[in-house]
Amino acid sequence: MLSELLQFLFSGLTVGAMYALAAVGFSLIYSASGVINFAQGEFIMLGGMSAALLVQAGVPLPLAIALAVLVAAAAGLIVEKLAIEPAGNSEVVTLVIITIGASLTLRGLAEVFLGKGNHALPAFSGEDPLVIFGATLMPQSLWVMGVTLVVVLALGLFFGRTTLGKGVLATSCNKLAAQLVGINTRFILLLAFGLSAALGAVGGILVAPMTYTSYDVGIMMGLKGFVAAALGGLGSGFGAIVGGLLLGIVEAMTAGYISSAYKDAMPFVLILLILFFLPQGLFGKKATDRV
Amino acid sequence: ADPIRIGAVLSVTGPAAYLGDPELKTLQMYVETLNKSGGVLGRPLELVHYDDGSEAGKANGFAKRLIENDKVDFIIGGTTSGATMAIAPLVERAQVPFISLAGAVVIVEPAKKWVFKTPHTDRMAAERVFDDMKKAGLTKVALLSENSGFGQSGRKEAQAVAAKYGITLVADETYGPKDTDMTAQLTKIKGVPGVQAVFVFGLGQGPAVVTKNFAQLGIKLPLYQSHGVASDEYIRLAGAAAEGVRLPSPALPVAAKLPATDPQKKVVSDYAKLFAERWKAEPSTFGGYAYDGLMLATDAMRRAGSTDKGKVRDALEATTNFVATSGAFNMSASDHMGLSLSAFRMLEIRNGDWTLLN
Amino acid sequence: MKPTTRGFLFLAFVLAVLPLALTNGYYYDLAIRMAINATIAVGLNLLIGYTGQISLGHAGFFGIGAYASAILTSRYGLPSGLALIIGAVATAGLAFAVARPILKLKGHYLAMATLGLGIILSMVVVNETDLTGGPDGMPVDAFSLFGMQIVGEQAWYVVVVLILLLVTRAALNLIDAPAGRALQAIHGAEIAARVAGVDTTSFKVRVFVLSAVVASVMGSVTAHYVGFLTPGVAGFFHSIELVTMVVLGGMASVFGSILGAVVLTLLPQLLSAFEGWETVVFGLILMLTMIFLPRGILPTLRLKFAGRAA
Amino acid sequence: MRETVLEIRCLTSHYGRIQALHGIDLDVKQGQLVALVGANGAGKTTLLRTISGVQPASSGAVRFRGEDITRLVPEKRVRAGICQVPEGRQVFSPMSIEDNLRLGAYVRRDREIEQDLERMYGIFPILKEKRALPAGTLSGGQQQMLAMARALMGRPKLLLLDEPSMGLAPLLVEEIFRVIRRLKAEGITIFLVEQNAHAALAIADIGYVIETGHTILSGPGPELLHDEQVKKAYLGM
Amino acid sequence: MLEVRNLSKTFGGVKAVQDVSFTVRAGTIHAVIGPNGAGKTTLFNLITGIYTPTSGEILFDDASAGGESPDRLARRGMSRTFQNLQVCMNMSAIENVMVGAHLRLGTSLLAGLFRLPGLAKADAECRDEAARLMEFVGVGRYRDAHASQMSYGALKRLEIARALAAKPKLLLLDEPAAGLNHTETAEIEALIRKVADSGVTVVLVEHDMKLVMNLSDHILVLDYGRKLAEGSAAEIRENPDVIAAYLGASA
Ligand SMILES: Nc1ncnc2c1ncn2[C@@H]1O[C@H](COP(=O)(O)OP(=O)(O)OP(=O)(O)O)[C@@H](O)[C@H]1O
Ligand SMILES: Nc1ncnc2c1ncn2[C@@H]1O[C@H](COP(=O)(O)OP(=O)(O)OP(=O)(O)O)[C@@H](O)[C@H]1O
Ligand SMILES: [Mg+2]
Ligand SMILES: [Mg+2]
Repeated sequence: MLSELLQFLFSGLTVGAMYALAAVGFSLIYSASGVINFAQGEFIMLGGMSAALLVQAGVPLPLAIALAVLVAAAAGLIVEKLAIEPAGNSEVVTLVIITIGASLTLRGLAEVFLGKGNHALPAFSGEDPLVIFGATLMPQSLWVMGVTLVVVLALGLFFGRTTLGKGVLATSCNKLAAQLVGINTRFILLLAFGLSAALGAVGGILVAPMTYTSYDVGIMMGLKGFVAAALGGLGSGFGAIVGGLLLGIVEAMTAGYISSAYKDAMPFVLILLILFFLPQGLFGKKATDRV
Repeated sequence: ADPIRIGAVLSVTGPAAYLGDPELKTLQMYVETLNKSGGVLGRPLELVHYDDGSEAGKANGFAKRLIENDKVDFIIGGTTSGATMAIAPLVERAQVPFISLAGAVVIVEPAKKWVFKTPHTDRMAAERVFDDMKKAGLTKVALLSENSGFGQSGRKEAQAVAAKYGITLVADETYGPKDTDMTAQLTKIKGVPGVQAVFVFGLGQGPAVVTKNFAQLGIKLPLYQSHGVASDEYIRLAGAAAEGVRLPSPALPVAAKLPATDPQKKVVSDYAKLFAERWKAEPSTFGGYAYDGLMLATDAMRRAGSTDKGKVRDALEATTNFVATSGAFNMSASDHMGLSLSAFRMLEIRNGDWTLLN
Repeated sequence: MKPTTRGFLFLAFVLAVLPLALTNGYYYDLAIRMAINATIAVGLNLLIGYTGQISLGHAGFFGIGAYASAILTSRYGLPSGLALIIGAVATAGLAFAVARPILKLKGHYLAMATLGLGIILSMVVVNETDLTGGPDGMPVDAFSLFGMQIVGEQAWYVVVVLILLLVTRAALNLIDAPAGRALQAIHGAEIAARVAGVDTTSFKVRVFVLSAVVASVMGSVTAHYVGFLTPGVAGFFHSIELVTMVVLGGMASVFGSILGAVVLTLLPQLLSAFEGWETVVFGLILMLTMIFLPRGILPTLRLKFAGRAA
Repeated sequence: MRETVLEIRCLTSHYGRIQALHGIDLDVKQGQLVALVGANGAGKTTLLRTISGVQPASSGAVRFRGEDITRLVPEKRVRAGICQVPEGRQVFSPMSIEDNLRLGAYVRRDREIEQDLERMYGIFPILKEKRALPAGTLSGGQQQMLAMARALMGRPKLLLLDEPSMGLAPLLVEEIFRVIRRLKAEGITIFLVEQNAHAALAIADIGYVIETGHTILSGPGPELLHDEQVKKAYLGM
Repeated sequence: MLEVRNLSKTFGGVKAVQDVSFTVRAGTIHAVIGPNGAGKTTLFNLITGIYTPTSGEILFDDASAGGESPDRLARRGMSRTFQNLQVCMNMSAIENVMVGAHLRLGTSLLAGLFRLPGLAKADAECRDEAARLMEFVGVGRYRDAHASQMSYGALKRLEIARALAAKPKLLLLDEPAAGLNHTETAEIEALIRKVADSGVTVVLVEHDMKLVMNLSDHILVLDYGRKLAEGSAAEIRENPDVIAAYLGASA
């Protein structure tokens, strides 16, 4: 019984860590622009796909990883430069639709050039599961969790301690004022997209050994990432982690104890309940504007 | 001469792209091939195809376009059962012969005048698996199906025929087509008292994840998959974990291993070779269904001696012992699929390769 | 004559003469689908464009209508008109029940909650196989009212065009009325609206229910028209598609919504020529439109001609 | 003759098709305090926005210390030393007051930021008291102080003030004008838009009067105070 | 008309308003002054229902008003302007003003959908009236403009027009003269006088002492959320505490 519970928990943590990593990317772009980037999932896909294809082509794993992250980051920069920047001061919904367009374009390009097959990436530390109190955990899960933690801590430092990080936050909350204190808001957006695309790619690469990757994995990862980010509170790195893990665990517990058919619906029931009581998500900041 | 227009509505993108993509490639390739060898009835073939993005509503719209606007002579497609059922009423009304590439039994039961299909039904896949289980003395089976048209149709049929083989389904779990971890479901299955085997019904990467998770959890039960994973990709993705997995499959994956006496040997070998050369990709059994569809259609046209829709339909219904990738087709007024259970081969994965059982 | 009246008459005229250009069933089919989408988009625009409350779950309401019609007529033998009304009432009830807590949320959290609602609804459709046929879908009988069946594209065209005109007229009336102004004020400055006496919660709830009911009715209509339903109609992507119609055509523009629906319905048909590149081209068109016409097609063009400031 | 810091020639600017500035000519010399007065909608804010580069100029030229900056991006102008206290305060609401102030020094790399921070807290003690709170929770006047302090954190060479006394209590208005005089004494060039025309013109070296996008009058500040037209239109006399 | 008893509001640790009591008699002009951050705007937000009081009572027309929603209070005859502009930038200037008249028009959604008779006529009248009001507050030239095209000062006045469009019994103005020059302030002063003369009770927050002293029948001084003093203009002007905390020597 305990081992079962523990196994569900591991399953939830594994999946949850993936969601968390996806959510961090959302949070980052949201922090810089107030936009939910629907193309975030495609960066995840690009990372995983590039790495898998490079490895298949004989490139050593570490190099393949580095190149894949670069590919995704470049895609992020291009999307920002060609689609977000020209849209300039448009309303948020407009930008959101643009990111949907970008997402379709990237997915379509991957479909055309990388094909529709599924691809695997070798696990970083072997395929032998760790057995803990009768439950098993893949070493790759630890990679995912560890990297997620490191990324969130690093981002916490970036936003909390560095001037550039503050500049990113300032840009999202008041672009005009940001310009007036000398922040290069175009560069900030570029940075945010590049960085979150790179982060997305890291996520995509880390999970590829467990989940496989194909041109259309971005849809699901993107959606779950958005959900996790909103659950935890947009713009909060810690919230992204908690949101992601919570999402993963609720899914696993629902599948384990209630009904696997409704495991994807249950998190949303939970989210609706949470949002009714905490309209800013778990760790989101309250709006502070006064009248 | 006027080209013969073959219409196709396929799910080339979206969740069912795994099926629709090789189907389209196959049709394109064989239309080229046929045209090179002089076409059919001395007329070239022209393929008019649309991608329904795996949405039945769109399939319906595109079918209307094929019928009303493109005025096609024949329609192939409906990658999914949903799309097929959305198209069926249109072809019935417009009286256009139609071959579906989807698996559900309802497509041909009861037989509709203008609707035919090439793949084995999901029911046959379930029956084939249960038959194998019965022989091995496995009676308490856990079902794990994908939350997609393919998986749910399979689940329904498996539930329907289990009793016939003396099998009790002791667990009924599902997973999403893009799920990344199925250990929760498998843990639950593992804990079901007396469970003797696990039957997975799904497509693409999901069953591979299940297989890996199966190994991760150290479950020692026999694992059965459906024909949805009958492709080399599955073995590649699941790796060592796939060892010992059994599944029903058309002959295609074991083309090279078929005995020379096998009537299908030539057909499937040729198809596999041509596909691999033309597209630099692994042939897929789903592409095979499209091949069968196109070949049945053109064969019927030849026999009818015209593209008159009614005559082609009648000829199609009269198809006898037409050997294609899925098996030998014997259509009749009541059977618009024409395959028997024996068309499915039981395969097992041994040493990272397919082995033909019995 | 008011510009909106002129616009409406123009629309009515176009819809009246359009059949001349519809030379076969396929073109009729397209026009019907456009009209259906346009009607939903006009309703949704009242919520999104005018009131400023995003919904990523409207396909769920569409799905309720569609499946209510499908299930009640084919499994329980109810008359299709009654089934449509039951679907609409059920949608209204559900929308009303969830609206209050959901519409307290703002921005992306509202998007999240509506998305969740839509996904829960579509999961029900996928999983309740016995009722809905599951992912493989279910057939729907023809629509009949007082023993008369609507058959054939021409008849359907008349029906959906009448509905579209009715909904458009009502929406135009509304935005020109005090209630419509209140909706826009909620979008512009919610606190100011409340201080001016606008019961913002009640207005949001009512317009949410209204747009949901429009979606539901069009769901029923679509179900009978197409004759076959799969869970995709209630799914997330359909919701996104509907929102895209509104934003692409132009937020807070009734005619914009219609245009958006027309463009988004037509586009996949036109793009089928781009074999394999459909997704790419579609994405690019979406992006370019929003970059160069950031307020949506119609309002931006109107601004360009009227020369109003950014 | 002192160096001309800001030189504006025939500057026009549009919002869409609406022209807000119709050829403004204006000079600000090193160390001067120049005041700009005008009715609502005259174009004062637009002029300041154009100088800072957040509103595009349609034609004409803006030169800063002899260099043409008409097409320069805003952040480069800040780097060059042009800081603005914008209309409507524009604080970074969700961020803490201290973060707001530090962001004021965003372009600076020197080590005296901490020192300046303390200086600002010295001038506006309430900001120190609330340093860790989100700026959005401040009262209107407190936000105005924050906006002023934030601009000063940039160590401007040219300070653009858009109604800095708006919403401030009388005592603080005095304080603000004291600060402005002190900044001027420190040699900072100041361009002041102020509705409190009396106070502004009284301390200004030069005053400009702007009406519907045209400069209609200019001269030494105190002199303008006695101009009949100015008296009637802006001083309520 | 308005009675506030022991009203307090705290935000976390910040005591924005503490134990404030005062009465506003019908038909008078009542000013609330005090240093920045004294709690004036918070007081307005409490009275108009935007905040719920932490403790204390508010009586409006002898009936409890504390914690009631803004729209209900509006129904009971309250209207206000904001220190931080709350203008609907998605609408035209005149429509903004017409929103103010919301309660006096048919607000039913159904009536709007079907354009019930009478509605259009009332609406047209409302438009004319709104135009008059815009003229009255001095933004007549923006009659056909979009709100987003107006300057800051013009928007401030537009808010006053919107508040007046409600035909309130009690009008609360938060810094109506901010951003106006002396001449414009004098205009606003005359305008407020006219409004008050028409029988509307006015409560205003303002830092322009000339306007406050000229207009007010009664002045309430807040400091650190507490009542510092209360009285007529003359009394307040002489009050040493008020001079020290707020007015300074020059006033
Ligand atoms: N975003 C905008 N779009 C269109 N017109 C605008 C916009 N902003 C300002 N205007 C117009 O430009 C002119 C100048 O406005 P500006 O804000 O510069 O005036 P101002 O002198 O600062 O007035 P105030 O004292 O009210 O702040 C005004 O006529 C105004 O209506
Ligand atoms: N939502 C809030 N959260 C935290 N503190 C708040 C909040 N609202 C107001 N305060 C604090 O309460 C105090 C009173 O603010 P208020 O806005 O009422 O002042 P005010 O008298 O209107 O000042 P001003 O003249 O500058 O407008 C201020 O110190 C402010 O920081
Ligand atoms: Mg201004
Ligand atoms: Mg205040």
